Amino acid sequence: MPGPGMLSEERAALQRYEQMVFIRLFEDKVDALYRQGQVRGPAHLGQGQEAIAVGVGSVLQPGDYSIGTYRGHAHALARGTPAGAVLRELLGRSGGICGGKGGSMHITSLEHGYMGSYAIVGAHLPIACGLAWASKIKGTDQVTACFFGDGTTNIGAFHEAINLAAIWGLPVVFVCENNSYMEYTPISQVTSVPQPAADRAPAYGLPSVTVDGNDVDAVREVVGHAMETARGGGGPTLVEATTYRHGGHSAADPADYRSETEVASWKERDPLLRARAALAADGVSEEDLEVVTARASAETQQIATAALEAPALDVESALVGMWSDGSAQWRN
Amino acid sequence: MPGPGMLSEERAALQRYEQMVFIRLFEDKVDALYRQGQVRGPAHLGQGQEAIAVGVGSVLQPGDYSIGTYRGHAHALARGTPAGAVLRELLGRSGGICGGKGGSMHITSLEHGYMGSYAIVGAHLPIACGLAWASKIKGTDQVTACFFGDGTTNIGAFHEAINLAAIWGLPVVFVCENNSYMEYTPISQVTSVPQPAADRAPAYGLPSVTVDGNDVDAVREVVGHAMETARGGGGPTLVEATTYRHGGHSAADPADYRSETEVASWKERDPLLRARAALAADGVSEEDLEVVTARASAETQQIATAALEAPALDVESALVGMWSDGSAQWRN
Amino acid sequence: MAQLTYRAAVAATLAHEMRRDENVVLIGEDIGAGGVFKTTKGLLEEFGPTRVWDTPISEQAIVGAAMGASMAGLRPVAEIMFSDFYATCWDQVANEIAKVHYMTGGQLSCPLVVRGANGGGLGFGAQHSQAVENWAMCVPGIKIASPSSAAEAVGLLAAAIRDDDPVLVFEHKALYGSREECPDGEHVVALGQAAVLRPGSDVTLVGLAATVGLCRQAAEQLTGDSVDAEVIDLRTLVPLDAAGVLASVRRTGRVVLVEENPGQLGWGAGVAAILAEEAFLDLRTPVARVSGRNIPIPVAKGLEAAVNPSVERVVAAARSACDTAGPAAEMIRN
Amino acid sequence: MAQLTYRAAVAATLAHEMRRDENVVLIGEDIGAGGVFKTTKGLLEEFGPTRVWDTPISEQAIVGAAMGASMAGLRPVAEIMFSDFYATCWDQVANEIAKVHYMTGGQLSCPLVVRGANGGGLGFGAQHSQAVENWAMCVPGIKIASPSSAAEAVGLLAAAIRDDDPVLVFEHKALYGSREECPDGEHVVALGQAAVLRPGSDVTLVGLAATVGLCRQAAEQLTGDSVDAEVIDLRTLVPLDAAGVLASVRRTGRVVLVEENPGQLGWGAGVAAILAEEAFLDLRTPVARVSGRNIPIPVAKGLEAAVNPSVERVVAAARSACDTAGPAAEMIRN
Ligand SMILES: Cc1ncc(C[n+]2csc(CCOP(=O)(O)OP(=O)(O)O)c2C)c(N)n1
Ligand SMILES: Cc1ncc(C[n+]2csc(CCOP(=O)(O)OP(=O)(O)O)c2C)c(N)n1
Ligand SMILES: [Mg+2]
Ligand SMILES: [Mg+2]
Repeated sequence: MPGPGMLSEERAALQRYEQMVFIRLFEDKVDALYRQGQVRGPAHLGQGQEAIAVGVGSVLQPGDYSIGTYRGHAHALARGTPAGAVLRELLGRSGGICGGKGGSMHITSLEHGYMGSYAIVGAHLPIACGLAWASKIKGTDQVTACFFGDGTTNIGAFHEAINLAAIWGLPVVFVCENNSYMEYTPISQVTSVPQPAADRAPAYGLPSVTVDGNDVDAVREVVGHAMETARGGGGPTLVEATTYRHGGHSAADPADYRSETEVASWKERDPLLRARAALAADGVSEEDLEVVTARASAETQQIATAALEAPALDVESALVGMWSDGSAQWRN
Repeated sequence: MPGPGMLSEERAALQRYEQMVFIRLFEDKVDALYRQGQVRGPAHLGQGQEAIAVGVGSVLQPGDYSIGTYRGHAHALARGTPAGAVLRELLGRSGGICGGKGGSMHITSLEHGYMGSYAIVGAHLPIACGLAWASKIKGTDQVTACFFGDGTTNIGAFHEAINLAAIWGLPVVFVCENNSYMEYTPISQVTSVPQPAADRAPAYGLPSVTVDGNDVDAVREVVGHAMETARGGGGPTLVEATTYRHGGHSAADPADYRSETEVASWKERDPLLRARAALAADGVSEEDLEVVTARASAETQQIATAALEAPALDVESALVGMWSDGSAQWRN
Repeated sequence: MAQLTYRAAVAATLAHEMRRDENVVLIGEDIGAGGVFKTTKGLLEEFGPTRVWDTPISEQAIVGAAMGASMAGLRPVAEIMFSDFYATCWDQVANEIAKVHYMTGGQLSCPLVVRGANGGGLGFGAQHSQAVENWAMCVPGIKIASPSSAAEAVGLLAAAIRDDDPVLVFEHKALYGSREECPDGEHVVALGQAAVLRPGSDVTLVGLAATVGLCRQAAEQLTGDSVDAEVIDLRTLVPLDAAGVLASVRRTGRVVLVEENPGQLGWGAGVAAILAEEAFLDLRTPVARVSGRNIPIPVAKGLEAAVNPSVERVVAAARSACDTAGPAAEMIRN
Repeated sequence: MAQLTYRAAVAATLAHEMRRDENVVLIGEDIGAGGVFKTTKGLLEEFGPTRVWDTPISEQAIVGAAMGASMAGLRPVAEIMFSDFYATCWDQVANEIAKVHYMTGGQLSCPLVVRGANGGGLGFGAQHSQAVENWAMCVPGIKIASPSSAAEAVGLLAAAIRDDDPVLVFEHKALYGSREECPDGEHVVALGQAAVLRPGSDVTLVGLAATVGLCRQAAEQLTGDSVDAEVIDLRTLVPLDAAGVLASVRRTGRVVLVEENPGQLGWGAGVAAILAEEAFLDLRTPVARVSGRNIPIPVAKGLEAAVNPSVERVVAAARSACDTAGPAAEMIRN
């Protein structure tokens, strides 16, 4: 916990930093476990992109919805989803957040308003509209935040969803995490405008909004503003946040289609370094910052140890849970 | 035939007028036959929109491709597709251009470069990209013209196709016929920008291009220019042509969701009246104009009579022709 | 009791359910104007634009929005105008809606309905005439209903809306004009219960939606041959009343499955496979199927009729199964 | 002869066909970099960007462009990275490509191939593990091939590319690493001919793609029970070598159909239905199917194994069919 002498905004900033550090270490741990053959299926990690998940998460209220992709660990964690349950899901141990049925690509925590990770590019944008549409019909002031990548801006579902959100004035904030790549292909090679999301916003009557996605404070500000607009009935915003993934598309990808200098230049802009520097400039002590890192590291270690010791899943559980009554009977 | 004393451009203009008149009378005839129960399935007619089909058709070269929708009679006829074969198709008589298998919504004439009418909204825009992609790969100077409606701009396939055409610089001209309505719903009610196509062009790095779709000369000029760009390797253009359908969405639709004044105001802007006035202003005599109308009328009548007398289809033909070898065997 | 057309039965049921439960909302193209098949007539007028939502031509957005809203507690009923258009939003249906409850370990649920016009017979051509309930049956996680009459449209649609799982309702466009007495007030037909519409002892004819009528007509004609046919209306494919069909077939020993799906892979194959596995000893003759031909659907009248199942083909199949003096004779063992 | 992995066999065949016919062009996501499954490795380098086209994430545009180009005389091979993604372009496949030749009265043709990774077993979860060849089999007008080994991948893909009709090739992602001697030079396996991989007299095991391996292993195990199983690799679903399966089943009198499709409606049901209609007199025991469970596919290892077909389930089904002393005894009539 940040020291008691701090101002509350300073404390909150330090907490955000701690969350980013924790997410980084969590992903590093997943990567390591993947390399040990402990993680089944693909694992799409988000090192380098933490400022977006945490910045957006910090302006969401309890009761708000968020929804994301296969690269979704950070987005789930940033809503407060228990990291142990996420890791157990990845390892296929009991206590996994989706019972071992979803795995890395489908992390979900209804309890924390994280309405799922979806693995078909673009598919969840219409779903996000539906969440926001429900809030509008019910007259609540809930907002939905929808995360997706640059590559997603070229699929049809993107277009249909943004148009629908715009005409209905839905309370949804679309957050494009532009990390410059779809899988292996540079986004610039396959997109007809330089800014895949922001340059498309006017096609839906929306303003172009961009933000430095490696600056957690900037993300907070820009997305926070968009959320207040949405909450106040002002309709959707499409935000393009520029960032970079430090690793490959998934843990299995060596990413040798990128130059070392490109990677190095982005690592200089690491969102964690940026946040740390900003906190230091605001007078947070090195010691406080180290405490945060140490705590996150210990927590990650503890979670991993516990997860690896968790019992195996009950294999029979595979055969139930298709219908909402818990069964899976399709015939008599 | 326009009189021999005319200048060749004047003759061509009169020919275009004759084509528009013929298409109008053809559609009127289809409407009448529909009301008599002679046309099976839906018939989506294009009265009021003739200037676009004819204007575009007049700047396409033999060997170029065009492709359109269920509202495609005009587009097929404007390429020279024999009207008799089209009408027989609608009536389900022998000699139909698709053997009675396609009907009104799938009129096609490979021989005339009219690569089909498609009945799922948006589906043919990617196909149009493919036609143009083939021309690009083969290095021919063929251009593809792709017709679609305002309502089509909100479906995913539109977005994917225009982006692909733009990034690959494909020789395709997308022609949006904005007639203000999807089926019964005003396009303005469901679209996030006022000009559904033109206002989206910048989202693909393309300029906004609009044209008065009831002015055949304007369509010729604007689309002709776009085609030369495409032919010269300058890539695609997205053109929005404003127009209006005089009748309902299909022959079965009384279209009572539109006000009489709205319909009347558009009928004043009838593309046939406009073309006729322009020709008269250019010195074409009333007599020459009447000859054109009379000839088109007689031809329509003759075609209808012949079609109604054509023999019935061989019912067994339904069960062949699924594979390119003419067969339909799926198992041994 | 009121005489209703099938299309009016749909509209009346939507209205009934919307009155009953304010979470029921409608979404679709041109539904405010009553819908192209007039199945939502009067609903915008009664319930207003916060319950009846006209959309752009954006099937992925329509079905995806229905999914999201259902996850947030509403009970949306989405219209896909022609069921062929499921192809434009198949990802939302097959990969998202069908799987999200299971793959989130039961956290999220989708109590939604998608409904629309299915099937052929009206000359709408290859892209507007398909019976595509077989597409849905390929995908575990969605329920499938397809009413054969106005009263069934009432009962099955009501059940679908009240169900806590996603249900696709395939209305048959050739039946929209058919008319029948429909119960007033509550009428809910439990999903997963086939109906025996005509008891019989010689052969079981199994139909769904429009093919139920073919079965009934065939049964009438077969009485002339002294063949007593039992007619079963399957009503839903998922849940499937396999037990109901098996019980009938065990009694009659003969079966003709009558589907509009292409025989290549339709629900008839699914039911035939179950019979081949579980009623093998009880069958007196081979399983017979009358299916849509394995070919796209043409427009011209005679051509379309040649592709779709017909009463004649059902009668012939049933006769061949029952005719102990005919060519099927040597195939009958018990 | 060269030892090739299944994935290398795909790449080698694409290269071979591209050398043979300059009209063969490739289109897909990340294929220039070799593809996520390395099935297009080296092709951009050899053939350059006018033959190998990297696309945005736009499945409708990919498959639609392939269709249009094929109508204009090219022979495009489109990659759909995971076959589950067919759902995002199903309209192009099911409503356009499958129908355009027929509905234009034969004017337009689509000599194209769409290929990609299909099936489960690697923990990719509900949206990346499906065997969806059943979706395609629901739609007349497309051919369907699914190779079970590297050499078959060569032969079937070559045949698919040379075919004048649209062919979907379902490569099984769990087989990509499998290795086998592949013929050098020309090797084309005619579409529509099943292969008898192991002759046997007691029971016919029919598989496709990865389930062929299950059938082979099961056949080995069954020798321990003195059961002599015949193993048939179906290879293609459309055209279907029904005659080949019927001939085998007429000989053995027993059959186990082993599919990764959900049993609710998969190719196994399609084949079972044909057997129930046409081999009724020859079957000594009921048709048996081992199918994917009717449930989405989970990620965790033991869970996924419980959903997919297994050698154990095949062996048990075959034993039960053959075990005249066991519970199936009373079902055997001939
Ligand atoms: C419809 C569809 N096509 C392709 C894929 C395979 N795929 C998974 S992630 C991905 C790249 C997505 O890029 P982007 O949207 O930029 O997100 P990022 O991975 O960079 O976070 C692709 C092509 C998919 N999952 N769904
Ligand atoms: C994917 C899909 N959704 C819905 C329809 C039904 N439908 C046919 S035409 C049409 C309206 C199309 O409007 P627009 O593109 O403006 O063309 P117009 O009919 O005005 O020429 C609709 C909704 C369809 N054919 N395909
Ligand atoms: Mg990206
Ligand atoms: Mg329109």
